[in-house]
Amino acid sequence: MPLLEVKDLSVSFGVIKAVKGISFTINEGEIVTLIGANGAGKTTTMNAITGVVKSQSGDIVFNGSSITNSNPADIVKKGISMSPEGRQVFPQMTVRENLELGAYTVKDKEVTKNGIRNAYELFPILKERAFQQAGTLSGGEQQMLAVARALMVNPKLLLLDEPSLGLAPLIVQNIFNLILKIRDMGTTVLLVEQNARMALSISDRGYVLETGKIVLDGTGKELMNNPKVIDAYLGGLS
Amino acid sequence: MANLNSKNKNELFSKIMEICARNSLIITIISLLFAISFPIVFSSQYLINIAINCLMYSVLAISLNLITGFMGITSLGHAGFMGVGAYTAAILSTRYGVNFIFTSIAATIVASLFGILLGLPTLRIKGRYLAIVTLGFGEIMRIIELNWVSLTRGPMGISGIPRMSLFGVAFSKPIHKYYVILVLLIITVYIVRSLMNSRIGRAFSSIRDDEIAADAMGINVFKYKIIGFAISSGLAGLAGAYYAHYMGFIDPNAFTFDESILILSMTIMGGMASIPGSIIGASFLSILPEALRAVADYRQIVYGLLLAVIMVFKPSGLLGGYNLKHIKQRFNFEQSTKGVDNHV
Amino acid sequence: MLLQQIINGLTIGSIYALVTIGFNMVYGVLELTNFAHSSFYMLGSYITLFTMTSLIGKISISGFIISLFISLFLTGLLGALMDKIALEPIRKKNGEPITALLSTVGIQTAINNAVLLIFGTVPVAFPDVFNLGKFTIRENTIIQNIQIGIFILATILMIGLSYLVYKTKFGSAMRAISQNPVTASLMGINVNHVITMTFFIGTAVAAISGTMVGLYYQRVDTLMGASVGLKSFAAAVLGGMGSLPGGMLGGILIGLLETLFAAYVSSGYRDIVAFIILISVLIIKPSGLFGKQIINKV
Amino acid sequence: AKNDAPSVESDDPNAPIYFAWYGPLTGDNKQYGDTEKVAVELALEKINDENGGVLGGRKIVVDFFDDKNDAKEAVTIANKIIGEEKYVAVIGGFGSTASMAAAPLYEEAQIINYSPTASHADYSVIGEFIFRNTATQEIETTAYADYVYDEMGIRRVAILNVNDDWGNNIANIFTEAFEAKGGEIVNRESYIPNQTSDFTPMISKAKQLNPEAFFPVAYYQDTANILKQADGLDFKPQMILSSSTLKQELIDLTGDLANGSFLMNAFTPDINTDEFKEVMAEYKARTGKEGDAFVMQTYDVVMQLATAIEETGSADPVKVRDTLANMKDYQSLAGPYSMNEVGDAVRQLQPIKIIDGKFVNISNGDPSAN
Amino acid sequence: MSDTILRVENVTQRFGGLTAVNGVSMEIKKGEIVGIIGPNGAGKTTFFNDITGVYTPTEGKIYFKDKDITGMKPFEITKLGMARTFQNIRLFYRMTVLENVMVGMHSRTKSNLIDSVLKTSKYNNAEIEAKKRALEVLELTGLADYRYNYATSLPYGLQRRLEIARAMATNPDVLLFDEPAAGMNEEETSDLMKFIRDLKGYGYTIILIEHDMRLVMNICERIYVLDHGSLIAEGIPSEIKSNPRVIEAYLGKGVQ
Ligand SMILES: Nc1ncnc2c1ncn2[C@@H]1O[C@H](COP(=O)(O)OP(=O)(O)OP(=O)(O)O)[C@@H](O)[C@H]1O
Ligand SMILES: Nc1ncnc2c1ncn2[C@@H]1O[C@H](COP(=O)(O)OP(=O)(O)OP(=O)(O)O)[C@@H](O)[C@H]1O
Ligand SMILES: [Mg+2]
Ligand SMILES: [Mg+2]
Repeated sequence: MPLLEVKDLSVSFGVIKAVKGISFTINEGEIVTLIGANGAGKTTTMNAITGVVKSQSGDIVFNGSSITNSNPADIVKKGISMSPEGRQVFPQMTVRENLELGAYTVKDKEVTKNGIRNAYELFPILKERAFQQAGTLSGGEQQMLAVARALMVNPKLLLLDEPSLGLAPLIVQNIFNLILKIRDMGTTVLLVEQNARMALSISDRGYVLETGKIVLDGTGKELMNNPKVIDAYLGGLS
Repeated sequence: MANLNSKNKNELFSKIMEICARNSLIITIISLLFAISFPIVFSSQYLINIAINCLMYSVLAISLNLITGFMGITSLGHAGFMGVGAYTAAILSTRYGVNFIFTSIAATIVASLFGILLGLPTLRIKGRYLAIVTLGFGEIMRIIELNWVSLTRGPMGISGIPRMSLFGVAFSKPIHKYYVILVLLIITVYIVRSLMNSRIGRAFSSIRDDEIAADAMGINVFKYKIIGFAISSGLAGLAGAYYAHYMGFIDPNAFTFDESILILSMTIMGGMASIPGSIIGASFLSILPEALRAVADYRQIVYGLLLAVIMVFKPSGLLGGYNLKHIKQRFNFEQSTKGVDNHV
Repeated sequence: MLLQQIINGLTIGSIYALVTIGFNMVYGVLELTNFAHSSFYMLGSYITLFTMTSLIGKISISGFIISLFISLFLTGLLGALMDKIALEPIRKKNGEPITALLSTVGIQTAINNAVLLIFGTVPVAFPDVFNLGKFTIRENTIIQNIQIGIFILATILMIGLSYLVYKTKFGSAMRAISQNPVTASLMGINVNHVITMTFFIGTAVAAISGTMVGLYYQRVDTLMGASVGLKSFAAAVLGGMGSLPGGMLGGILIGLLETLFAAYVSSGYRDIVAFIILISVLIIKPSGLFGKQIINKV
Repeated sequence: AKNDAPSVESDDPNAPIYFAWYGPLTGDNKQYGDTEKVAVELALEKINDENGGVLGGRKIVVDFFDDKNDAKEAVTIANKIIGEEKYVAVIGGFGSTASMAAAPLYEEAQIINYSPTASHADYSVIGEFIFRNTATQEIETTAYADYVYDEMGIRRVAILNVNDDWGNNIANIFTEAFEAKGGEIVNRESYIPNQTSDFTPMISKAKQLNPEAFFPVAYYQDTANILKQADGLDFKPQMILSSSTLKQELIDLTGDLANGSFLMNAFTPDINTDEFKEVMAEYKARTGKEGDAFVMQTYDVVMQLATAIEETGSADPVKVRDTLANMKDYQSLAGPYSMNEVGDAVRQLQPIKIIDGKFVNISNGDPSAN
Repeated sequence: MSDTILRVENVTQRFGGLTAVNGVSMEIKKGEIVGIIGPNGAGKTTFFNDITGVYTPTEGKIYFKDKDITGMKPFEITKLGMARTFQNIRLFYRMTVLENVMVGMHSRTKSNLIDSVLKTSKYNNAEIEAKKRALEVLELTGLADYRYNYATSLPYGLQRRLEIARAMATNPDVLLFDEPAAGMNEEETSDLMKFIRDLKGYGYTIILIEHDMRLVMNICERIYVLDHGSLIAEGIPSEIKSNPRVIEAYLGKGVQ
């Protein structure tokens, strides 16, 4: 049984149909990437999984039970966490408070403590900025905070919407290493990345979205070598 | 299921809006004809009087919408500016015998000066903090009106404010007063509309959406806020002048915080940044208390609950979220590109 | 007389502070101007009184305390109900925040007039169950013990709510929601539940404030909310929105200064003092005395 | 529709005669509107049921209109009332802002507007059709000053007045009259209505100056607060209360604290006419509350209008107006009064003291003074 | 002298105890494409904010077209011919794409209050002109088809493009782009690169912050590297690529 199964999902905003009946699966322990041009519907798909936007039709099954159009808070409690597009840190709260909120669903104080320790280890700059208001962080610092916050709870399924956005090359490498590491620790990952080359290279499988529809799928390797993908998403060069 | 239902309703509403947008000229003309013929068709003084209230509050709601809806500055003291205008007109006409034409111009100017005076030191304050500054302004004005007896006659109010007259002809009948306020409303709508269709209007909207970005686009945010404030308070002053001549008696009780909230309610209910919305909101809330006379004792309770209920069903106001101009533009554009597709 | 006037000022200031606290929590934390707050304050006072005199029929300290608890619970429940019925649907439909304000205006009108109908329009005497008495310091300066009580109560509520907002998980959920509700839900926070609870607490505190003030003036009337509503609004902003200690200080400052102004300058212009201080402070410090500067990182 | 409605000058001997009443039936001043409404109904029962109507059997009907004590609503209602073209007289309004805004419309439409309570100094001079039944401030307040100075022997008074037209005017007139007699107003402060609950700064200030009497020119709700707060500050001079505080509610709110206070009013509970006793008993039976000046004045307004119609022999408002304006020694609940040249009912005031929680007429000596 | 369009002297920006920009100087010549790179939190965006007047530098001077602009307001600086995009997108979200660009046109058109109310020919011409030019800019940036859509309804990548279009509408000489390629895939980035080169062809001077090294190394003529607020290197791409300090602080070994 796949960990997440998306069946025939459609989402629209008024007259705009952002996602038009897509289906895909993610198995436990996989890294799966969604790639696609601007506006293809990647973010919308992620948001539909976490319940942030409501779907018009289709079904989303997580761990055997349907989470279609559930309340985001309930979905998160089932073990899904997301680092959303555009960072979305809590600007007036400190870095530390932001991280603590990442572990809101767990009662155990130890988990929070460990999570924060890990976050500081992964991104030392966050430790330096621990008591600074998150809104004053630089763009990249906020991005790190958003990713670290999503990792606070050891989710079953981690959704990362462009986690490398605005990060320095050094840190981008760290992020991809990190994704591999947490997968190895048992977390399943759904990744949306503009840096498709890197993303596909660490992914087990990938799906290509075009104007709200899945047009291609395959293993990371297959997609990376697919001429269409190379042409449209990898800058034409391989 | 309920969800789906309300969505259908919304779509229906959007459709209606689209039709309205496409035929905006016709609708404008029809409304205008209706407004002009209203007092002739319905000769009842009572109805005309209610209509006068609708029109007067439309002027107030539109003027408030200019800063609240179009610029994003919530004002909780709009009645303060109305009061300044009303007192200016009342004092000029009772003490110096000035005619309505000139008292209304003077009221507009004085009220906008007050707007500028309030704005200069305070418009750098943001958001909810600024809202309470406007509330404070309204209260301060009222308390000054109450205490500065030599100028305003304090709590005695000013009575015997002469009727409006033009070239020696007194406008004594309700129907005359009706046409005066109709003209004022048309002027208001025209001014605000013209502004919003110009670079000044775009500057206003950009300030509402993102001050920092507006600044970076070369817009002197502070200057435009002052301009907006001046025009808005000036129009409120104009309505105040009309109020004074229309009622014949004013005192500080007419310009309370509750009055400010009433005007704000009309603006919100009609929909932010919508001129037709403001007219509908103002008319609705002017007629509602009369329509509710039937429920007697429960009138105010029902009134309050209705406000909440309408907001719950239409959380962006009756016409909020529908910019007719945008709808029309998009429609025309879609039509034109469709046309191109067909040709190719 | 100065000392007496200072005591007068501190008393009315504590009353402003008392009303501001619950308001400020909802206002500062959820960024919603709840115009109905002062109505709940009045309603809470009425409920305590009527529970004590009519339902329990026991005019005593114990009767009072039981009634107070019933009242704060009932009022809180009504506050929560208001959120569920009149505000939550607006949030769900992504209405503009300002429409929520209008909804609270409607609720305010409805409550005020319902109270008029149910409890009548005539002010009702509130029995002085504690009968705390007063004492004289210096030849002519009098302090009533209940004035001290109000001050202490305001302080306790302020500290209690500050603890809730700044030191508990629930509090950080509240603050997270005010800054970014969607992301808050992604943290697993049940947004609507937390907001409803916030209203429950805020209005329950309003009931406590109303009851205390009723006890102090030994009466309740339908205008009691109106007389403190705007001032406590001003106090909340003066102190800095969302800063509960700031709100308390703002209330006391306003009470003190307006009293001294009324005593030594002009009683007629007394009610502009609050707003003059407020505007002056905001011009110098646009986020109030203790408000956090809202950073706008570009 | 207009033609179907019974016209003002209807010749039909059985057609009812219409009055309109307007005032607050909702909102903050609802209590006063409610009181007046009951008083109107009592008067109607008397006129229609007991007396069998006017002009040989025509009934009087009163329609009630709620204006929330709001000026704009009062004007709207006035237009409605005028537009119906069937009302002979209008009873109301309550507050000054509303009454002052509506009265010119009635004047213009030549409908009698007789207010039981409007006390604004400029009210009855608005026009010929505008009348009122409350003691004029001038007469009333001068009587206060005389009594306080002459009978009570008080020389130094501090005033705290509500800052509305009524409170301000009374304070002004009292100051003038009292100083003219040689008294001294040691301090005068004011407060804004409906938003003031704390009077301690003004009371402390007055206390400091140690006057013989303290005169809060306030309605009963605020007066109750002022008495309490004065007591809290140990300020215990002779209290002079405004005429409007003669209400059972004041005693209910203040308990013992009101005892010893002085006030004057045309209404005293010991008025001895049968009709007065009857009306007050009936009022109490219906509402559970003691009647007061508001009941008396409203009742008198309705009765006097009916009497005027009867005397005129017609329900033509213009003719009735003339009768009304010239009425002398009208037998009201409290005895006879006359209308003065501007249209005010001139009532005789009685000195009253609160003794053991009762309003006691002390014109024949003060029983509490031994 | 006159081919230097922007001169920054010793600019320092402190926030409380934190020094975000530390004594940075640079000189930009007319028509150049200059890159600013550096680790996250190095102070790049803050530096942009100093130049464009959003912040006033704690120390130092900035000269634009030989004029001291230190401490000027953003709108004044924009009027002088400098425009920027924002790292965290800041569009006018209740306005259409076209209107967003027309706002950028603000200081290029001059009709005033009276003109707009009386609909003078000055007003009409200004409106027509503004709309025409806005459409040109939208064509250029490939957003013309979205002109009547609300800015928020655009996907992230196109919102970035709209930011650029809006900045161009102010008729600037110097354009500052803060991470213009963020959120774009490689194909889209290639388009962007071409677009920026075209801009240079039109005579614009461009300063950009980017973490996408392919873009930076391909189109920038000179590069400044910031770290912890200080300038640690300056030079042409090939020099920067091989600068050990830059590799250590920023690029990492992964990039050749
Ligand atoms: N709130 C919204 N209102 C209207 N349309 C929207 C909204 N959000 C997204 N859309 C539309 O839905 C479609 C898909 O957008 P989405 O953000 O999912 O794309 P994406 O693949 O994540 O793009 P990007 O790579 O730029 O982030 C786009 O056409 C966009 O315009
Ligand atoms: N208003 C502020 N208050 C306090 N610190 C701030 C403020 N603005 C920026 N900073 C700090 O200054 C440093 C520089 O931030 P800046 O945004 O300039 O970095 P950047 O180089 O643009 O980084 P990135 O590449 O991640 O966008 C950061 O560490 C940030 O936390
Ligand atoms: Mg996206
Ligand atoms: Mg940056």
